Amino acid sequence: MKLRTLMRHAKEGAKSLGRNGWMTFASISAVTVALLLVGLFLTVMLNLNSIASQVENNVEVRVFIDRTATKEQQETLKNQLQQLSHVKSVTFVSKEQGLEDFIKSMGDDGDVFKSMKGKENPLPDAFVVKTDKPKETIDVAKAAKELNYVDEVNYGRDYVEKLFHVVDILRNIGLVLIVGLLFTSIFLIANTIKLTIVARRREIEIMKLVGATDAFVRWPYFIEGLMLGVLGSIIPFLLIAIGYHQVYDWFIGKNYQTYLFVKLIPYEKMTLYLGGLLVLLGAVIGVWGSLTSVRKFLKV
Amino acid sequence: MKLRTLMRHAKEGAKSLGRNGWMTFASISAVTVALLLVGLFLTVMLNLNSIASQVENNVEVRVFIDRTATKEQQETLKNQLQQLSHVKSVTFVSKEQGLEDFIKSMGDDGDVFKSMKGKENPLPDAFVVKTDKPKETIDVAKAAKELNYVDEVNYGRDYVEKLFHVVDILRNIGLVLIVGLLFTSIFLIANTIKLTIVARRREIEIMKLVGATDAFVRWPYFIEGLMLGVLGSIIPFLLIAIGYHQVYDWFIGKNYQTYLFVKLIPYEKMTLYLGGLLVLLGAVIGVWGSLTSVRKFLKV
Amino acid sequence: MIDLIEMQDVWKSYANGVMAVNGISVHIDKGEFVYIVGPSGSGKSTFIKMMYREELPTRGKIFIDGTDITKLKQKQIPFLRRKIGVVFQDFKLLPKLTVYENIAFALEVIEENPRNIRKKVMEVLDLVNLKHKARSFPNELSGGEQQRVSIARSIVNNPTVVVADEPTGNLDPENAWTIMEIFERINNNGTTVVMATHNKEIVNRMVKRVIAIESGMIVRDDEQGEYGYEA
Amino acid sequence: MIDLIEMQDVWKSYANGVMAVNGISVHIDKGEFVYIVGPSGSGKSTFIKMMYREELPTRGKIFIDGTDITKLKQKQIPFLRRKIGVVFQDFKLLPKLTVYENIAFALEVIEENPRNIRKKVMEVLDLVNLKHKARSFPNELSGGEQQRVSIARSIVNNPTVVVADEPTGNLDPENAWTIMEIFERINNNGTTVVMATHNKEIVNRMVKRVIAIESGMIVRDDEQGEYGYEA
Ligand SMILES: Nc1ncnc2c1ncn2[C@@H]1O[C@H](COP(=O)(O)OP(=O)(O)OP(=O)(O)O)[C@@H](O)[C@H]1O
Ligand SMILES: Nc1ncnc2c1ncn2[C@@H]1O[C@H](COP(=O)(O)OP(=O)(O)OP(=O)(O)O)[C@@H](O)[C@H]1O
Ligand SMILES: [Mg+2]
Ligand SMILES: [Mg+2]
Repeated sequence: MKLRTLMRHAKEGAKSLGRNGWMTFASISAVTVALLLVGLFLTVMLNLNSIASQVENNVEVRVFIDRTATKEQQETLKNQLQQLSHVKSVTFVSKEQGLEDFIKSMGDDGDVFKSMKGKENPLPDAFVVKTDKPKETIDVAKAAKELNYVDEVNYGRDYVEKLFHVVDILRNIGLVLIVGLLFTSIFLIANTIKLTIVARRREIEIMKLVGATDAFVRWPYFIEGLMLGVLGSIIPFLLIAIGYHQVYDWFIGKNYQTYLFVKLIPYEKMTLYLGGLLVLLGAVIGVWGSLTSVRKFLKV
Repeated sequence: MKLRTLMRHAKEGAKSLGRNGWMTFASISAVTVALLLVGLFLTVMLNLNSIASQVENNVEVRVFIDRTATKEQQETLKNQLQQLSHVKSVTFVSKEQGLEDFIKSMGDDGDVFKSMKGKENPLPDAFVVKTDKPKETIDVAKAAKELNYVDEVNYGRDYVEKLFHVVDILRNIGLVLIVGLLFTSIFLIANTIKLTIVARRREIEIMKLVGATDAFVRWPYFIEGLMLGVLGSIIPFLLIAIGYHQVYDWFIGKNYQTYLFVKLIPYEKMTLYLGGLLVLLGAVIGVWGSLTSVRKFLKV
Repeated sequence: MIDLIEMQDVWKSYANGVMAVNGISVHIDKGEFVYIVGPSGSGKSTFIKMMYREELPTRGKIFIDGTDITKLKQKQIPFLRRKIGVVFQDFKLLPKLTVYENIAFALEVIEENPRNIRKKVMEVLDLVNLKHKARSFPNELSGGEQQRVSIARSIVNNPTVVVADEPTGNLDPENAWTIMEIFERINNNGTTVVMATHNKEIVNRMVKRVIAIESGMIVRDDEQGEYGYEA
Repeated sequence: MIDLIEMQDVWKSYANGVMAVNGISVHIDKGEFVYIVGPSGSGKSTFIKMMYREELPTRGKIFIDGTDITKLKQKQIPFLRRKIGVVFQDFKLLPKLTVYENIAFALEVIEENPRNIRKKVMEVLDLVNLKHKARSFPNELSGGEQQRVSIARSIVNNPTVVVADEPTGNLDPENAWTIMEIFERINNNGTTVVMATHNKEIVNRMVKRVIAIESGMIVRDDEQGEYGYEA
C-alpha cells in the first residue's frame, strides 16, 4: 500500500470519528466505563492478592526442643532442620524469649500471662523455622516432628490450614470475577462498536459497490477502532491512577502499613502496568470489535 | 387508549423484537452479560458481608475477676456488668474452664500449655460479656475496667480493632465496587439499547410524518424495552441460581459451615431476592433505555 | 370556494444557509388540483414539506383549513398530518414492515377499526396494482413499486389533501397514467391534490392549474396552465 | 466490433421466490448506447445489477470484456466494478461524506494521485451544474441534485461502461437533457452506455438501440428503436 493511501485512511478514520458524533461518544464511553471497571477490580484484586501473600509469608514452624537435650544435641537438631527441603532459615528462640514473644503476640490479652514469667514458664526452648514457600510449612512441620529431641511442633495448624483454605477460596473467587469481568467488558465493548458499525452497513455496501476493495474499506475502520479504544482507556487510567494515589497515601498516612503488617503494591509499579494494560486492552478490543463487525458487511 | 390499541402495541413490540433479529440479540445479550456480572458480585458481596457480621458477632469481652473477691462481690460485679448499656449477656467462666477454652482455642498449639492445668493455672475466674452490637465491645470493655474487683479486661483489643478496621475497609470497597458496577451496567445496557434504536431513527421519523402521535410511537418501544430487559435477566438468574446451589452444597458438603464457623446465606432466600432484583433491574433499565432513546427522535 | 391552503410571504432558509424558498404567497382552494413545476433544486419539495410541518418556514404564515400551522404545538402536529396524505419523493417506507403493514400503519395511527383496515388496504393496493406484493418488504421491491406503495399509503385514509412529490418519477408511462387517474378520481370526490412533477407530458395532457417555482419564488401561476417555468 | 457485455441465458430469482429475470441472452458491443425500457417491476434494475455483481444470477453466464463475472472470486469483484460506472436508481450516496468527497471516493479507491482528484471532481461537478453544492451533505440536497451527484460519480473515473438506472427520473427536462448530452459525449468518446429509463421523450428523440423487457424477458430489441414494450 502506498504511504499516501495509508495517510488517506488515517485521515478518513479520524474524520469519521468526528462525523459520527454521538455514536463515537457511545463507543468511547462504553470502552471507558468497561475499562474503568476492569481497572478498578484489577487494582483491588492485585492488592488483595499481594496482601494475602504477605500474610501467608508470616507463617512459621515452631519446633520445641526436648528439655533433656544437651547443647550438642540441639546443634544436631538445628543441622537436621536446616537440611530439610524447603527450609529457608532456622533461628534459636530461648524459652524466656518465647514467652515474651507469646505475650506480645497476644497484645493486651497477654497481660494475664505475665505471671508465668520466671520459673513458672511452661514453654521449652524452640527453633523457629521459616520455609521458602508458605505451603511447605505443613510438610516441614511433619518432617520436623520425626526428628530426635523434638518435644512438640507447632505451626498453628488450624490457623494455617484455615488461612490457606480461605486465601485459596478468595483467590479463586477473585480470579473468576476478574476473568468474568474481562470477558464481559470485551463483549460489551465489541457489542457496542458492532452496533455503531451496523448503523453504517449501508455505507460499507456503497463503498464496495463503487469499487473499493475489502482492505480499502477496512483500513479507516481499523484506525477508528484503534482510536476509540485508546481514547476510551485514557479516562479510566487517569481516574484509577489518581484514585490509587489517594488510597495509597491515605493507607500510609494512617500507618496501616505497620499496623496491619501489610503493604500495598507500590504506586509507580501499579500505575505503570495498569496504564499499559488498559491502553493495550482498549486498543485490541477496539480494533478487534471494529474489524469483526465490518467483515460481515464486506460480502457485497 | 382503547384496549384494541394496547393490544396492537404489544403485538408490534413483540414483532419488532423478532424482525430486528440480531439487534435484539445484541441488546438482550448486553442485558444478560451485565446482569450476570451484577448478580455474581451481589451474591459474593452479600455473602462476604454476612460472613463478616458473623465473625464480628463472635467478639466478646472477658472480664477477669480479682482473686480476692468474695462470692457476693462477684455477684455485685455481675449485676453492674449487666447494667452497662449494650450488654446482651454475662456468663461466669471458672478459671479451669477458662484454661480449657484457651487451650482449645489454640488448637494444636495449645498442647504446650497443658502443663499449666491444676494449680499452675495462671488464669483467674472471669465473666464473658457479649454486647448487642459488635462495635460496642470497645466501650463496654472500657466501662468494665472501671468497676471494682476487676483484675483485667480482655477483648482482644488489637485483634478486634484490626478486625473492625479491615471489615470496614472491605465493606467500603465492596460497596464502591457494587455501586460502580451497577451504574456501569445500567449505562452499558442503556447505551446498547440506545444504539439499536438510533439505527431505527428513520423509522421513528417516518411514523411521525405519517401522523403518529408520540405516545403511539412510544408504546411498542416501551413493550420492546420491557421484554428485552426481562428476557435478558432470565439467563443470569438461572446461571447464578444454579451456580449458587452448587457452591452452597459444596460448602456444606465440605463442612465449612462448622470448620470456618461461618454460614452462607440460605439458598432459597438468596435466589428469591436475587431473582426479583434481576428481573426488576432488567425491566426498568430496558424500558428506561428504550424510552429515553426514542424521545430524542420524536421531535419531527 | 373556501381557501384550504394559504401561504403568506413564506421564506425558508436551511441550517446550512441555503435559501430554498424566498417569499411565496399562494392560495389553494378546497378541491383544486395543482401542479408544482420548476427546475431541480428550485424549492418544490421545500414548498411541499412546509405544508405538513416536516419543515418550519423561517418567516411567514401557512394556513391549512383556517389554522396557522406554523404556530402548532408539537402535540397537534400529528392531527395536521392525518389530514394530509403525502407521497414522499424518497418514498419513506418503514423498512421493517411489509407493504401491507406499511399502508395499514396509516390507518392504525388514526385507530381505525381493525375490521376495516384489511379491506381498505387491499383496496388501495389493488388500485396501484400491487396486491401481489402485499407481503414483500420495501427492500424487495423495485423503485416504481416502492413509489406506488407510498402513493397507496397517502390515499388510504381519505385525507383532505393529497400532497405528492414527483409521484411518477420512477414509473413507466402506463403506470404513471394509472396513478394520475387515481388522483383525478379522488380529486373529483373533493380531495385537494398538490403535485410536484417534472413530467411535461402529464402536465400538458391532464390540464390543471400550474404553479411554476424558480429559485424559491413563484414565477408563474396559471389556471389551465402547461408545463414550463419561464416567466 | 467486440462484444463488451454478453449474457447467456441468464435467470434470476430472489430469495423470496420472485422470478425477476427469466432467461435473458443479449450482446452489447463496445461503444454502444442502449436503452432498457419496460414497465415498473419488469426486471430492468435486476438486469443492470447483475452486470456489476450487485446481484448474482441464479443461472447463466455473464461476460464482461471476455471474463465470466459469475465466476469471479470475491477479491476480483472490486476491479470489475471500477470498469463500470453506475448511476443507482436510489443514488447510493455516502451520507457522511460531502458531495465532493462522495465523488472523490471513486477516485481514491483506484489510488488516483490526489493532485488529479480535485481537478477531476470539480470538472464533473461542473458538468452536472453542482459546483456550488460541493460542500453539502447528501441529505441537504434536493432529489434531483442527489441524482446528479450519483451521475457525476459514475463518470468521474472514465469507466469502460456507464450503467445508469433511470438517471433522469428526478430531473426536470432541461437538466435531463444536460445529462443526456453528457452521456452522448462520453459515448462518442468510446464509453459504452446502458441506461434503463421510463422517459419516452428522451428515448424517442435521442434515437439509439432499445431493449424492451417485460416480466424478466426481452420482448423487443431494436437498433434505432423507440419507446415501447409491446412486442
Ligand atoms: N435539508 C436541507 N438542508 C439544506 N439545504 C437543503 C435541504 N433540503 C434542500 N436543500 C436545498 O434547498 C434547495 C431546494 O431544494 P428542494 O428539495 O426544495 O428542491 P426541489 O425543487 O424539490 O428539487 P428536485 O426537483 O431536484 O427535487 C436546493 O438548493 C437544496 O440543495
Ligand atoms: N431484493 C429483492 N428481493 C426480492 N424481490 C425483488 C428484489 N428486488 C426486486 N425484486 C422484485 O423483482 C422484480 C423486478 O424488480 P426490478 O427492480 O428489476 O424492476 P424494475 O424493472 O427495475 O422496476 P422499476 O422500473 O420499478 O424500477 C419486481 O417484481 C420486484 O418486486
Ligand atoms: Mg424535490
Ligand atoms: Mg428499477
